[in-house]
Amino acid sequence: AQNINMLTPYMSSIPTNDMVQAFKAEGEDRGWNVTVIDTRNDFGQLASRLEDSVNASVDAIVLVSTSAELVADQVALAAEAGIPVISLDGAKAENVAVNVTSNNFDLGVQLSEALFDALDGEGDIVKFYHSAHPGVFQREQGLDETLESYPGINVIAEHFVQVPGPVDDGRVAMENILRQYGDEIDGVWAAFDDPGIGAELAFEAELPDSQAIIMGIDGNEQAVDMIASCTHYRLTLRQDFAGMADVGVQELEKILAGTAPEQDEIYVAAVPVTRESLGATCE
Amino acid sequence: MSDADPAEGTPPFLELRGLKKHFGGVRALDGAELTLRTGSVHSIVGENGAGKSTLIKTLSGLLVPSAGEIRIDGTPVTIAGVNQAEALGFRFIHQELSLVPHFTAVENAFVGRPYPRRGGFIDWAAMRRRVAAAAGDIAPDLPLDRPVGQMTTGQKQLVEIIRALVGQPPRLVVMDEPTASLSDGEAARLHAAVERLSRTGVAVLYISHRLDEVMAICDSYTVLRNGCTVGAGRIAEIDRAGLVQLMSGRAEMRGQAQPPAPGSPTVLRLRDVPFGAQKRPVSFDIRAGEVLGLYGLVGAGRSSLLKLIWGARSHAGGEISLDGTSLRPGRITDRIAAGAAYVPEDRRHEGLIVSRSIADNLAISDLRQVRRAKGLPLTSRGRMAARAEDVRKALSVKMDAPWNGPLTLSGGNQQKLLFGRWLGTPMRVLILDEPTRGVDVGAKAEIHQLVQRFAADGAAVLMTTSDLDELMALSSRVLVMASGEITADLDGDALMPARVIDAAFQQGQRTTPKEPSV
Amino acid sequence: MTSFVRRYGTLAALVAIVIGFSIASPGAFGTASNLINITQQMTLLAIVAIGATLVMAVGEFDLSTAALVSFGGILVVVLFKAGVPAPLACLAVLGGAAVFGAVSGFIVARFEVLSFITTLAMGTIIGGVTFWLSSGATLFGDIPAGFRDLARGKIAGIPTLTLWLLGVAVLAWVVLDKVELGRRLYAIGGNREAARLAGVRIVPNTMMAFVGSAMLSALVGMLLTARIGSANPTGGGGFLLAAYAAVFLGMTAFREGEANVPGTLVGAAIIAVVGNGLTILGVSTFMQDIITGLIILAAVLVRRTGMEGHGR
Amino acid sequence: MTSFVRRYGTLAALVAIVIGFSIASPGAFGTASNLINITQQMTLLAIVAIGATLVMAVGEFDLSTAALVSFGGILVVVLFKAGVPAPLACLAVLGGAAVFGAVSGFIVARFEVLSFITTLAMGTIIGGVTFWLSSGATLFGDIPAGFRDLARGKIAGIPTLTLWLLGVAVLAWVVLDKVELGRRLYAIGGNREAARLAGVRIVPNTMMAFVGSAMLSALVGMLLTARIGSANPTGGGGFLLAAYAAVFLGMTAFREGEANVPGTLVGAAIIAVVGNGLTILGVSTFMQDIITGLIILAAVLVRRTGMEGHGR
Ligand SMILES: Nc1ncnc2c1ncn2[C@@H]1O[C@H](COP(=O)(O)OP(=O)(O)OP(=O)(O)O)[C@@H](O)[C@H]1O
Ligand SMILES: Nc1ncnc2c1ncn2[C@@H]1O[C@H](COP(=O)(O)OP(=O)(O)OP(=O)(O)O)[C@@H](O)[C@H]1O
Ligand SMILES: [Mg+2]
Ligand SMILES: [Mg+2]
Repeated sequence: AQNINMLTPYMSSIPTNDMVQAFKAEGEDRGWNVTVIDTRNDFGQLASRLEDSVNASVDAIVLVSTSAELVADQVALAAEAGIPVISLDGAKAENVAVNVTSNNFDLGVQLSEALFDALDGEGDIVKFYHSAHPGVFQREQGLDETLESYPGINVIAEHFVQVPGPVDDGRVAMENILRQYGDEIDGVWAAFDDPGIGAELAFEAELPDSQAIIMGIDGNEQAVDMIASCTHYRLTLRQDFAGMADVGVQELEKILAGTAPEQDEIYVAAVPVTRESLGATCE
Repeated sequence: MSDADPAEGTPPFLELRGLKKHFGGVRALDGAELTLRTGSVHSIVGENGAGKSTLIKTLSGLLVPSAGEIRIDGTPVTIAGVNQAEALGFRFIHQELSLVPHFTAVENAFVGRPYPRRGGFIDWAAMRRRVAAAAGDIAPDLPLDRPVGQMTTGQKQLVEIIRALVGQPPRLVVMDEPTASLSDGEAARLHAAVERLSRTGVAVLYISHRLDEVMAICDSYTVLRNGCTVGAGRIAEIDRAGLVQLMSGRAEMRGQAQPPAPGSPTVLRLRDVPFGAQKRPVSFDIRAGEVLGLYGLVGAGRSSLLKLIWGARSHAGGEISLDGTSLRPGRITDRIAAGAAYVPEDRRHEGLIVSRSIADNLAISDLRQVRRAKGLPLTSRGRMAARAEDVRKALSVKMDAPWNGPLTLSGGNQQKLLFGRWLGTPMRVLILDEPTRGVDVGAKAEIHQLVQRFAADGAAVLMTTSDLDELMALSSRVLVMASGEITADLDGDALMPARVIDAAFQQGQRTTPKEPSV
Repeated sequence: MTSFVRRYGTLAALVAIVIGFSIASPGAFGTASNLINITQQMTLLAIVAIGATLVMAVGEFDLSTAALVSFGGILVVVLFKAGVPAPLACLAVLGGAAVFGAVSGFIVARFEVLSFITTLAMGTIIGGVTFWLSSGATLFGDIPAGFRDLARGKIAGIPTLTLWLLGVAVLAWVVLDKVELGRRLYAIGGNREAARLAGVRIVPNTMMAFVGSAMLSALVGMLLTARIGSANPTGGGGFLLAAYAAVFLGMTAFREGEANVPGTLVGAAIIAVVGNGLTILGVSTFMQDIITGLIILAAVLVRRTGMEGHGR
Repeated sequence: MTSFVRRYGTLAALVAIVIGFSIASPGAFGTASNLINITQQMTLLAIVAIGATLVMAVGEFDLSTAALVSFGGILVVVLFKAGVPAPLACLAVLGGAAVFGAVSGFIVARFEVLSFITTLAMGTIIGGVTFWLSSGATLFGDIPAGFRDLARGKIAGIPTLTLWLLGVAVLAWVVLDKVELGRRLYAIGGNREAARLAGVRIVPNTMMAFVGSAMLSALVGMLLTARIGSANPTGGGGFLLAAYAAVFLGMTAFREGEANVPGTLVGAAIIAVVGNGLTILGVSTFMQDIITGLIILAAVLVRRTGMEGHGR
């Protein structure tokens, strides 16, 4: 059987976890034995674990939810040792055979346009972000670019989400922001669903009749549930993680069979989840 | 020796037979015997390391003897734990003060005891009442509601004693050097309390290195040497010299006060140094070769004043100068550089660094002495060992490897280490706070000789002691303090115990409601 | 004056901060509803801190606190998904936490291993167990509404969470200051050897403190899950240092050097108020950290300089 | 025998673990290249732990360690982006860290504020500064190759990182065990009041310890950046508890109850070996946590039970 090591620093985030589980299942159907290693937001550890995997001379390495650039040297080590490296939800990089992802920058733009259009291009929004995560940071850049073409939208408050504990942190922050701006707030832009969920909980507790709408990214179950139950939460962009895992497994299968992948980056489109798409009837 | 007992005929309440306790090679107890009758005040005397505390610990259930038996009312018992000893009516005042610093005297008195309750909750008022009752006898002016962490050593000792008297009426009260840090006035109150106890039929085991008080308040004695009983009997039938003979196998040496050579220069000079709660100005001089005694009751401020002179506490205004050069307030390093030395009151907490080796403890105050090479701040273990060896020789310290911890030594030898720390540099001023506390007569005499040696070599010595004999034996001049003020400066013919005591209480009366029975 | 500063420096700091913010933002911060809201926001931190107070009363640390919060949050959801009825699930979680606490306490007291390293190791183990329970994922769904109500809504105008805080605080205060157990814990913390000599049984009493702390941490984990409707395997991570900051602030507040419940509450309140006020004033997260840190330093320094010359 | 266990329990544990893994996986773990690789992987943790050892020698904690690692990593990249030449940038980072350390040390020694709370507050402040410098983002690019070489490649067959560890360890060992400064630090840690009365100047010596610890943390931050080619504003988070675990393991290793450099190295090695070995054996993360925790407990317990009856 072939030994595949999956490494990620963000196992506790839902998308990463879904992806890993999906890949593991798919992989094991193919008789691979897949070891999952999580380094809890610690890149020094990630580097060390990569080296260990190389020393253990596994048959392939899968990086999840992290840009290979952040551990370029260790990836290079793998390359020297002839161990193929692919990444899911990461970024194109040297020595990475293929990166299967949904483009985070595009996600940011897609989210921003959806939110701004829903507000008819006019309104004050609150921004929840976490620049420390490279992927999430690209979404933020997507927002910044989109803002330029929507002069009517302005960010009146923003909050750097604390990890761990993003939901409650988002909730506390939103409660306090509501104190200050209350009904002035028309929209909430959440770089990922967790703080968005926190924001929704804050609205429910503090300002249930606010007309503000919340949109986020990830297709987090709890967010979807909120959208379906007619709350302020209106949209979340679900990356097709199962899909990514599938593509990833197929690509890796080819690579293990000795055929190089066609292109070095494969985008899997994200699908917006809304009341409509869920068939929820509100009012 | 049964005829030696006060209550003739009554069966002994407590008997220890052939008690042995070995720690590795050390024979702390090696066949100790003891007979104690109810209502008797029985003294255990012996040199440092004789086994007194160890014997006590076997009674308190802290140590299980390796051999021998303990009989209570004639029936053998094994004391398994502290609580059992408590249940037997035994109360202990251990040598190492064991109090909870954050707790007040009241709280400390009840640690490990059943608390008075009201409606399931602790009844603080009742606690205080009981403690105040017990305190009234021996320390009416003790601040019961101050955390003991802020009390002086003497005050802490009183709290320990009160703790032993609170709660169920005791059958046996054991005191391991209870007056070590009490001045005579305080000790007198304690003695009164001890008498009251024995009259109520409580037996008292009394360990002390202060033979004068042993002779005064005890009716019988047991002498330990190297862990075994070398003598026992009635105090009435022996004198001080006899006890010393039994304890050490040699006669007691006692120092004699040497007045400084006429015309010897002033070394330490205090001028209008504000001190005490009222910041009263303190001024005095000490001349080369002079031993100046500083006497006072517990809490009089002696230690505080010494700390201030040593630079451990700062002061605003006034001047302290050494050999004419003035010392900056609160700068200990200035003092050391100028050739001053200090031996603190509380050996365990202010003196020794118990986690470090003997050699380290001796080197720490002047690491330059043990450098590999001049100018390089590199410490040489060889030189540290050599220095330890020098100290061992110079002060005849009983110790083996210099890399052992200081707590492996007996009290007297630990004290010598604190002197040894300052050897090797020319000594101008020597500040001693209770230099012989908890030290046996043998070691005490040696320490006295040391002090006189330093004085003879031209050092000015400033010493506090709560032991009048010691004060008289060593100091050619005495300052008496009472609640932060100097109330007398006595020398020559004026230097008499009566006048010293009198001056100690002069101020005291203002703060002390009740005139203690001296 | 100084004696006033000494005694109430930290409390004074809290009052000053509240007044300051009320002036800076009367409309938003200074409102009754916001102040009530703060008591709700500080609840989770404060309860963890009260647990830490128990352990610090015996002079030890419990670094497994954060792991236990995550553990409690995850385990309760796992049990729900397994169809265990809510009351039973909660008991099971508290029980599990109690076992972990007992083990830590036993090792610390019986073998005199430093609590710092013991609870560090226990925390790592508990973290592993939590990950194994959740296979590393954030858990959502199957959480009964009744359970969620433990942490939402109001009773008689007071947020439910605030009531939890009141309940726990009063309970802990009684335990530490009104009954014998508390005296024993403080005696051990103040001078373990003296307590032993006096016949206080070190092992069971120390275990009590750790069990209490562990159960409170797990309780917070469950309340957190009830509050946000999901559980994250590292959700408790943020609590550890903040909780101890609160306890230490509290130690400077009332009793010199002794961890105590009222003080801990003041400490937690300071941290919560600063966070709430600064967010309302729109101060960036980075600035908030800097200011929070400075305020903590200021609080303890004021207290200290108030004590200068009193030796210590 | 027991005395052997007492003295070398923790060291024995390390050897046993290494042998165990070598048997379990001779091909991968037991190879020279892997063992060398472990020394490289433990370097960062070990250097932080050595810094912690300095502070623990004076009997204090430094909880700002993690924040300082992140600070060092971020600041150096920020300086690079500002076009500052590498050597200057490194010096500036060390200088900045030294200032933070000096402040912590001064507050702890001069005002006798608990180091736990002082460094907690300083850590929060430093964290804020770091976020402000990086505006919260992970920084990469503009990192000179020369700088990156500080943490990659080999010299004479030994990984550069390992050489850093050797250098720092020897230096710290000399400072603590051979130089007067070390005697003073241990004296303060052993009995602060006695040391003071014996003429040891508490404030400057304590400050030295904190400055040393801060500079080593910042150094690690830079090495981490050099190693992975990017800097994360929370990149140091993982180091705090692990570093203290190493120090405490080390305290049980050689000198009873005294933090010491050789012991700290053993402690760090245990943590690194376990992580490396279990990954090679394909043990999943949560199992790794559980096993690591158990091993730490075992190490300290063996040591302790070895001491049973020896009182203390
Ligand atoms: N726990 C122990 N381990 C090893 N040796 C011990 C221990 N306790 C006491 N000793 C040794 O046993 C002997 C008796 O000690 P003990 O404390 O009983 O003497 P002491 O008569 O009380 O002396 P002092 O008058 O100084 O209090 C000493 O040599 C001491 O070093
Ligand atoms: N650390 C402290 N905190 C508060 N008060 C103190 C402290 N040390 C001493 N005092 C007070 O200062 C006064 C002088 O204490 P000091 O120890 O100097 O007296 P003393 O004559 O040396 O008594 P003792 O013989 O017990 O040492 C006492 O009233 C004592 O209560
Ligand atoms: Mg004794
Ligand atoms: Mg005194």
